[in-house]
Amino acid sequence: MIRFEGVTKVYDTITALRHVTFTIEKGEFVYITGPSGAGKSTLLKLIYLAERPDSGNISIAGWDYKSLKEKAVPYLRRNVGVVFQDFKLLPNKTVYDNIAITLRIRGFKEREIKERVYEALKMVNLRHKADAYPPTLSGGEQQRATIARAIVGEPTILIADEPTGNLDADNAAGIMRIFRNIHSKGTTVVFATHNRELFRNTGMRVLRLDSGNLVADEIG
Amino acid sequence: MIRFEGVTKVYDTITALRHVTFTIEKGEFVYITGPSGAGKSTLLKLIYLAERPDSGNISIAGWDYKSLKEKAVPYLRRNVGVVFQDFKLLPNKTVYDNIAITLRIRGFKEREIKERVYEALKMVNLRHKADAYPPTLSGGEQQRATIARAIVGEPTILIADEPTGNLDADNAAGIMRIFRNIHSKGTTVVFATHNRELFRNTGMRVLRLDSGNLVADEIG
Amino acid sequence: MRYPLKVALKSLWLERWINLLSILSIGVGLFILGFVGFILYNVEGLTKGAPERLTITVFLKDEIPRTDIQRVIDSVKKRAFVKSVRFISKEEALEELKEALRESAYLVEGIDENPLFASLVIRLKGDGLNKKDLDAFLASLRKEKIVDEVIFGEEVMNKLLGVITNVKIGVVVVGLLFCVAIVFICYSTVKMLFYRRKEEVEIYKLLGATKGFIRSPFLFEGLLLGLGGGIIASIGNLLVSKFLEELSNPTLPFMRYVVMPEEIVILLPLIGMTLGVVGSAIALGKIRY
Amino acid sequence: MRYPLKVALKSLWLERWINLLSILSIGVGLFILGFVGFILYNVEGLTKGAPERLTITVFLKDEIPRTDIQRVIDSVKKRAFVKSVRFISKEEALEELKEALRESAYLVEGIDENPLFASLVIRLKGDGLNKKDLDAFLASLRKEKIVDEVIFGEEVMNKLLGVITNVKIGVVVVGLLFCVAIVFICYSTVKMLFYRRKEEVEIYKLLGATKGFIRSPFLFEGLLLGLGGGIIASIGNLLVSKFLEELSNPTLPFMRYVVMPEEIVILLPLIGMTLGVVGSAIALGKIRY
Ligand SMILES: Nc1ncnc2c1ncn2[C@@H]1O[C@H](COP(=O)(O)OP(=O)(O)OP(=O)(O)O)[C@@H](O)[C@H]1O
Ligand SMILES: Nc1ncnc2c1ncn2[C@@H]1O[C@H](COP(=O)(O)OP(=O)(O)OP(=O)(O)O)[C@@H](O)[C@H]1O
Ligand SMILES: [Mg+2]
Ligand SMILES: [Mg+2]
Repeated sequence: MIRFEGVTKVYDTITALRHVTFTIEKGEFVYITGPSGAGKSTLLKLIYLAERPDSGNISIAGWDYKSLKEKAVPYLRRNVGVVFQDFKLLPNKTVYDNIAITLRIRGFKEREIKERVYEALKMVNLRHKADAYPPTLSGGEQQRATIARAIVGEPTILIADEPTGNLDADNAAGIMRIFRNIHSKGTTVVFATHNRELFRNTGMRVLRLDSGNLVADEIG
Repeated sequence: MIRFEGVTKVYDTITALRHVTFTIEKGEFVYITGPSGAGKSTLLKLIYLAERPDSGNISIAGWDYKSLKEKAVPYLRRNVGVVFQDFKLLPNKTVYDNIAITLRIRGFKEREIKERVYEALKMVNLRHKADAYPPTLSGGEQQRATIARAIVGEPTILIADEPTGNLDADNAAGIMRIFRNIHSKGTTVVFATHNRELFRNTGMRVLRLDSGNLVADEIG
Repeated sequence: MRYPLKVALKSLWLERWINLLSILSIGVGLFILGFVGFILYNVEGLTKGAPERLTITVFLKDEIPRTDIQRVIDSVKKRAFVKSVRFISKEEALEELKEALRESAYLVEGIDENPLFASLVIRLKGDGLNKKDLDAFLASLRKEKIVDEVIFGEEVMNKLLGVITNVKIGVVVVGLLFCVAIVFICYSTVKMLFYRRKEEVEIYKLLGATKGFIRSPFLFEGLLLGLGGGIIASIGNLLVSKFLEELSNPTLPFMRYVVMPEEIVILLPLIGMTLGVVGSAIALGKIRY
Repeated sequence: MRYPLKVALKSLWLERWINLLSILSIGVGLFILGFVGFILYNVEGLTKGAPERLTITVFLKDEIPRTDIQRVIDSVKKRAFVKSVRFISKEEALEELKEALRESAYLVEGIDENPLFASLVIRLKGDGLNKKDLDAFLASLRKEKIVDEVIFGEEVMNKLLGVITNVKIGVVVVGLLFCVAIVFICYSTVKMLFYRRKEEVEIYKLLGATKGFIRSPFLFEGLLLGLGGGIIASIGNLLVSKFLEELSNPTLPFMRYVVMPEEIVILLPLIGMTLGVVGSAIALGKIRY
């Protein structure tokens, strides 16, 4: 599903990723971990095409990035749901509209959009904030809105960057249940976190990064 | 040092804090905890005057908010260092300038500013990112820059809103050491978090909020 | 089409104050543009009228049959740039001289023989007049057997034609300069509005929106801003031109025809719309995924 | 003072493109403002000159001693609005008539007694002329014993004075309208720049900055933007006026004095600075902690 082959990404003087190679099969649930600044977010950005590798090759869902046409990019992105570390919510749209936008982009009918958005909001425990604007939400509420937006499109790949950093244990557990549920339906999940508690003894695969190097590919 | 008396804060239809009463003595280290949306950030915002209570009374360092003159507000704020949950870094200033601004506001000399800023950056392990702009930092790096800004002014009250949400265990432990160190020098620390690990068995005081109510005042 | 329009309206409403500001900015810009057009139109009208006041006087030889004179008059009348031809007989000329001398008319009272000549007074039209045709016409007049002398302030005429051309060039140059300036103001107004939206566009892209989907609400927004500005400009120009008309009509004889051309009133909103859309498109720039 | 200036410069540089855009916007606005001033100045100059061409003709009685005439001439010359007085004797008048009749001069050739009058031709200055003084002057002339008749196109004069007043009112009204428009464009340019900074101001406040500390870099920034725009406007106006001068001088006799007043060139950067600072202050609004 996702294949990195000797991928290197350099920002100015910093090598955020150095010759990283791995493969994630369809339907896997993989944790990405490592200390702050290790390159976790950079790795995820390469998957959802927010950044381009400086060298090496990436292929996603059979698409080779080198031969990918510019025009195909949005359609590929629609298969990838992303929980951004910095949320990236539109401050001047309600929570409802922020989530609905993902479906509007895909040309869904407003009726179906309504149904799906409310369902997603219920899953993340945020039904009561549908009409609020992001700046009036608490940190955890914003995070949950972002998660709802990522899952509402039923993507084939779900990418989550530190999705529980602002959440208390109960809410975090709830979110983890959602992710496992979505995974059980066949979705490939890539989950970046530095919270070892989340993958300890889960038996899931863990990729460990340190200073841009892939230092371990183990079972949590 | 900090006294809340029957403080209530209402946003539109949501009661973010309901008749909250507590006192924090000078030099205490107090954790504020509770689930997402419980009102933790709201409580902190009331302390650093980003919000005004709808009823009840607050006094900080002997200043009664009701009788506080508008003109005194910035001077009071200079005694309070804040780690904001959403960082609030200026995107168009370097990390160095973002931190230095706190001292410039106070009229420090550039020489001393330089010394102090680099010291603070070293403490949070971010010396190498002094000239970077916040949007190019990783989530955890942004969080550490925010912490450096909060402590650089040597405030008498240090307020931290979820300061380790984006940090791995090692960095988080480092940050906790810094907070304890600052606390040991006599600074009052108010620390909001939902990570129970941080205060479990520390013997520190924990204020627990739930849906705007102060439900527990216990020892962690 | 309904969705982008809805989004555009919502976003316009959400930031209504800053949008009102840019509508007004664009409005002011277009108003000035319209006003320049208005001045151009009226200057054109004024200068057009000027040469009309110029006349050619053709002195005729004595004792020529009326039929010959009529033949010349007819041929002159055929010229496109001739407005009117008037025949003045010797007697009429004398009357006119007496008239001109007024109180000293007794000077010519006692004279028996009329010493004056019969003449043709030819008035020229203002438009469609050029120097070459005019020179040819004068030459042909001088060749006529019945003509004694042709008096025409050729120098004055040439000078005037030169002045008109220069005034026109000046007005057009200044007008163009204004247009460029105004287009620039509109562009930068729109640009600044969208500068704040860079992040929004970024997010749309990451969610898998196509370029068209991203652009359309912005283009609608630009269109509506421009349209609003254009309507304001039209109203403003109508009011100002009404005011100037009222001011000029009773007192400024040479500006009696100050008039707001309808085209401007209709054109301004259209220009505004075009500008808004084009400005938005440029402001958005090339979207790369 | 050094710190806010440094911050202002840094922030201007960091967002140099958008700032260039607003400098240019303000520059364009001020350019138009200056150009309106330039037109006003020259229209004023033009209309000032017009009444100069008007003359009063005073016909004198026959056989008066030169000394009496000289006395009247002297008293007339004292009037502030009189430009020149010229005495025309009977003989000179006859010469002039002959001149005027030209080819028909023989008409008056044989006349023995000169039937014409001696006269004074009084030319008026354009500035400082008003109807009341003029009427008083005419009345006093008529009262003089040596004066036979005073001929002055009073109606024409009144009309002309009315026209001048109206043209001036028109130009001033339109000019003011333009000024308001331009100030508005500058204001909204600055406002839009600061709209994007709302959050920045919010953060400064939370860090304990005083109002002065928050404001000063923004005010400096506004000042520099306005100054930049003003300088551009000055340069633009100088170039355009040079161009118009070149265009007008050889061919437009009535605009021979098209000139860019120095005041405008100096004033524009000053207006720009003021506008920038005031615009920034208004755009920042009242800062509440
Ligand atoms: N746009 C950029 N320009 C320059 N440097 C960048 C940019 N983005 C990231 N970096 C740097 O690349 C390194 C890796 O960043 P990345 O965001 O991938 O870290 P991370 O593992 O997600 O850390 P965290 O847990 O703190 O979020 C960091 O040192 C960061 O400062
Ligand atoms: N400006 C605002 N306008 C309206 N509602 C608000 C505003 N700020 C906060 N709220 C609401 O008040 C409640 C408490 O918010 P607060 O930010 O204090 O929660 P929190 O305990 O910090 O949660 P988290 O752990 O998720 O950060 C939430 O329901 C939130 O949506
Ligand atoms: Mg990250
Ligand atoms: Mg919070």
